Amino acid sequence: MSLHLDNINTLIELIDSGNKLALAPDYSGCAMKAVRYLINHKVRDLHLVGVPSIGFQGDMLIGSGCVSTVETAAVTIGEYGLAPRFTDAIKKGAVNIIDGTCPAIHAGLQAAEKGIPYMPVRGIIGSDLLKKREDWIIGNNPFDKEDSPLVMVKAIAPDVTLIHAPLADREGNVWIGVRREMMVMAHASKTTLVTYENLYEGNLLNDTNMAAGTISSLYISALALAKNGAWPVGLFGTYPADDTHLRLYIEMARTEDGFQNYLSQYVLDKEIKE
Amino acid sequence: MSLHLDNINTLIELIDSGNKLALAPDYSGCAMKAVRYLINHKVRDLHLVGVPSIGFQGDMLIGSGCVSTVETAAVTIGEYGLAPRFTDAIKKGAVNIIDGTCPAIHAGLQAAEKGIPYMPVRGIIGSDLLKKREDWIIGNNPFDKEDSPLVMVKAIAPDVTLIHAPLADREGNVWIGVRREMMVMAHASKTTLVTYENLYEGNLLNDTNMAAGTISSLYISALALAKNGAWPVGLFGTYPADDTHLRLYIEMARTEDGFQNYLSQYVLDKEIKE
Amino acid sequence: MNIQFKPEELIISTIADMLEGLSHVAIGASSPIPGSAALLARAKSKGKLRVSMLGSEEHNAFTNGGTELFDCAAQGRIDAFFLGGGQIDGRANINLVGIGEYPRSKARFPGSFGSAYLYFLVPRVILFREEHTPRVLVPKVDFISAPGISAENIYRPGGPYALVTGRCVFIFNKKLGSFFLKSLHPGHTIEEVDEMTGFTYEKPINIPQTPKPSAATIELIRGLVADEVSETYPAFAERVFAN
Amino acid sequence: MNIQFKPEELIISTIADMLEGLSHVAIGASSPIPGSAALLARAKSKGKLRVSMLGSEEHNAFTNGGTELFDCAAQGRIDAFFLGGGQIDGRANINLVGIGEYPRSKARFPGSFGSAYLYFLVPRVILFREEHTPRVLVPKVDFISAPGISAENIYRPGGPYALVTGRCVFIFNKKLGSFFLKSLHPGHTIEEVDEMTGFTYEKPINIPQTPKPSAATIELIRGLVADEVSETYPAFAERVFAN
Repeated sequence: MSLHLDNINTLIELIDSGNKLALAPDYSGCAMKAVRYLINHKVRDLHLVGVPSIGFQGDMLIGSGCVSTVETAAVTIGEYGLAPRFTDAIKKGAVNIIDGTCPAIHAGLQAAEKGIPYMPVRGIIGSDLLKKREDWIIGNNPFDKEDSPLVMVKAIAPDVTLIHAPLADREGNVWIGVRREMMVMAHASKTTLVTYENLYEGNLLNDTNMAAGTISSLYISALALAKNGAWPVGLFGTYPADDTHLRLYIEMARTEDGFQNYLSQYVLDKEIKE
Repeated sequence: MSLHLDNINTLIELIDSGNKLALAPDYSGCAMKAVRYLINHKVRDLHLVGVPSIGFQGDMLIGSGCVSTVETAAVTIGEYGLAPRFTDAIKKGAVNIIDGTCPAIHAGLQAAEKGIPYMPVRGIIGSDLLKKREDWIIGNNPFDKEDSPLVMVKAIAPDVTLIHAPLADREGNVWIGVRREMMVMAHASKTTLVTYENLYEGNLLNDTNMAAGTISSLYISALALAKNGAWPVGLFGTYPADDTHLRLYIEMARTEDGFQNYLSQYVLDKEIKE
Repeated sequence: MNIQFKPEELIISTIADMLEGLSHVAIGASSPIPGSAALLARAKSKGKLRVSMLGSEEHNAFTNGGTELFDCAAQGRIDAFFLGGGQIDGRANINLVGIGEYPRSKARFPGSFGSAYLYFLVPRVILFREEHTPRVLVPKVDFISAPGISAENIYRPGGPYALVTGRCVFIFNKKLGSFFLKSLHPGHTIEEVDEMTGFTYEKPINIPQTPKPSAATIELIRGLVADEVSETYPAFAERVFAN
Repeated sequence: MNIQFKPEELIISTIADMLEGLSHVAIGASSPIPGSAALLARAKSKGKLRVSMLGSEEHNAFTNGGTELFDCAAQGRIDAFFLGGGQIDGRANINLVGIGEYPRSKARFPGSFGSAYLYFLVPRVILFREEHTPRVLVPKVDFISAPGISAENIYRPGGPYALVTGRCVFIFNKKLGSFFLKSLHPGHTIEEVDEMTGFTYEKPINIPQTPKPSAATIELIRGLVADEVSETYPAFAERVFAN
């Protein structure tokens, strides 16, 4: 029953054009290496879900033409500035944006996790976000008619979650520590694909301390080892971001041509040959 | 900002008569020693919430006349048989029972955790449980009028959660490992009181492995060391139940007189002098 | 060849057969026989079947607290579960609450646990109650903890599949909303089952016998299964499997 | 005594004063100045103030994933939070989405993050934007990520408290739904603020100067705070606090 695949290529083949693909923000577990494979695979029409935001991987996928829709609370590359390919795609209308807010994205995923059609969320009312969302409806508190209306957020069930984790074991259990949103993503998604930094010797669930931060293999569809798999983004508790490379990306991705140069230098056909 | 109290007595004084008190089942973290103090304090009219069921501590509190309402998916002492004082109290109508089902209790607490008035839950419809609950209302899926009706469970916000944990540190952080329902209890409750088995040297949040199973001191109102604090029930990963003593309890608690004998032998004025 | 086996071993083997080909079976509290059956099915599946057993450390992959079993079922990741009942009726309604007028039950059971939910969401719910008497198998339960059947508009991917007792195996027919006697355990008769069953049920003209466990199965039960189940149910393992 | 200080230090000290007496302040992404202010307030409170800072390992007690900050706010356990905005208007509406027609914004910002929620639930939301120009402080935002005020029937324990810029401090008057100029930073004039502010606001006849940080405060900022904030914002700490 091994879920382990020999290489990232085989893993990435489990993602189809048109899939709703959930991704983590830069400070969490980004499977950047797998994303480079994905770009090489020329997957199209992805509906990205940022949980609750996305960074470099989102910008790269958008720039590579893999994405038709971005559903997120933000596309942010933090202190580096604005996400260049995302900003450009918005200006050109090249990508459909579904603007959300962090707690509503978490609530939508938790609804899918629980198999319920929606989850009520406080706040939001009066925000222009609400005007553009057919998957948010204003409802009432059935226990108190005097209470404030509140937003009902439709469940978000991604086809695929793709993440990078510090550790996985031979059984396919994946350690994510306090980055618990990745557990919710796995629970809510039909398919969960994981690249991992290091193999954990033994069973993560048999160590009481590790178990508390582990996603059971029950929710993992397939996984593959990827050394330095989050590069150039950092991996929590493991290594920091490659600041120099990220600044280089920002510089190059400022223009369409520059981005294409970046792709040919660092992405296209590179990973396949590794 | 130390939340640590010198003794369990002071901790227990934070529980008032009439409080809605959330407790864990026998296989999770039961603060049995603190419960014996509570009985000595002659607290009355407690509204117990079993998350999602309760065992020996529930039976003892009911038998001691501390409880007016029990809200739970079950009162169970597992293989030992039926909970004798609970069964007797039901027969006599001495206690108000609010029968629930596990996922609805979890959903109610999660609603309180999220500050939302209710949470939708699948199933339940057609169960007689529904007939007796004013805090469950049948609603609809606002995104699909053809979809099945579903139960909306009102938020459950306990006044106090009382639990026993294997570890706590000097900052007041509490380690509960995979017994995550205790974290939800703490988040949902106004006051969370903890007894703990062992002091953890250092800060639980500074150890990446431990942090994943830790409730932050942010949610802990006060805590006190209680060696063997779950006895005679077991504590997960720490010690097993005292089978002999539990069988003795069952035997003695079969009758009202026998239970009073048990109290005077093992509970009344005992702990105070320890 | 006449193999000697205990009544529990027959039931374990019978239930295990119902789990063949499944991916994930969950076991609730106080369920040594269903637990043993699941572990037997797992052994026969060569590890393909995952078993999540409450109270076990070895067979429990849940790391998200009390809510995970229920979320997992809602996600469609649990294929089979077991429920019992202080009373079970011919419509597969189960009563885990009490006998007599509610709430002042004259006999009170522990409570409904997760039944009112899992009975709706797990595709193959196997009812198991060793005691097969008119006291347990009643025409109509006094309190419906969880209903056997639901109206068509109710979301219900799950429901009753079979009822296994100490005397026989019933299969639940969802269309008819009633039980069908599938087989009698060796040594039990149709007259006895008729007499001891409080509800009406369908039956074939020739009633088969519940298949006896093979020698290989018995060996597996007494070896691997006995060993594995003793982690969670030491007293049960000692009583049933010790020579 | 004339103490030399940087503009950032004045703002840090000013914001820290707004956090006095609180129990728990949370800091979102990319917020070195609010983060420094919170750490300063914490130092002054002798540890009574808890700071939860996104990106920090030392000042982050969240162990329940991305949802915890929002749940925690809903529980009433967060007293203050900071928001910015590509545009902020005189009703304290903030725009984190973009300039021009939505969705094809001619200038697109990252997005609304948690603003549409936290602005409702955290009692004391301090708006902070160093750039104080008519481009940022506009009569009306092009897109309301989160509204400054809500109808009476809307559940809203939280909302805007103040707006701190590189030039001055505004206090938000919830009843009137408008900003009140509280003080001008040293070296800045009312004429300048009038000219650089796109929205109308109330002001007193005599406008006080924003209090300068004391020598003790400056020492604390350059010592403990600089050290602590450098864990999360090393580049900022290097630029502002290094001699």
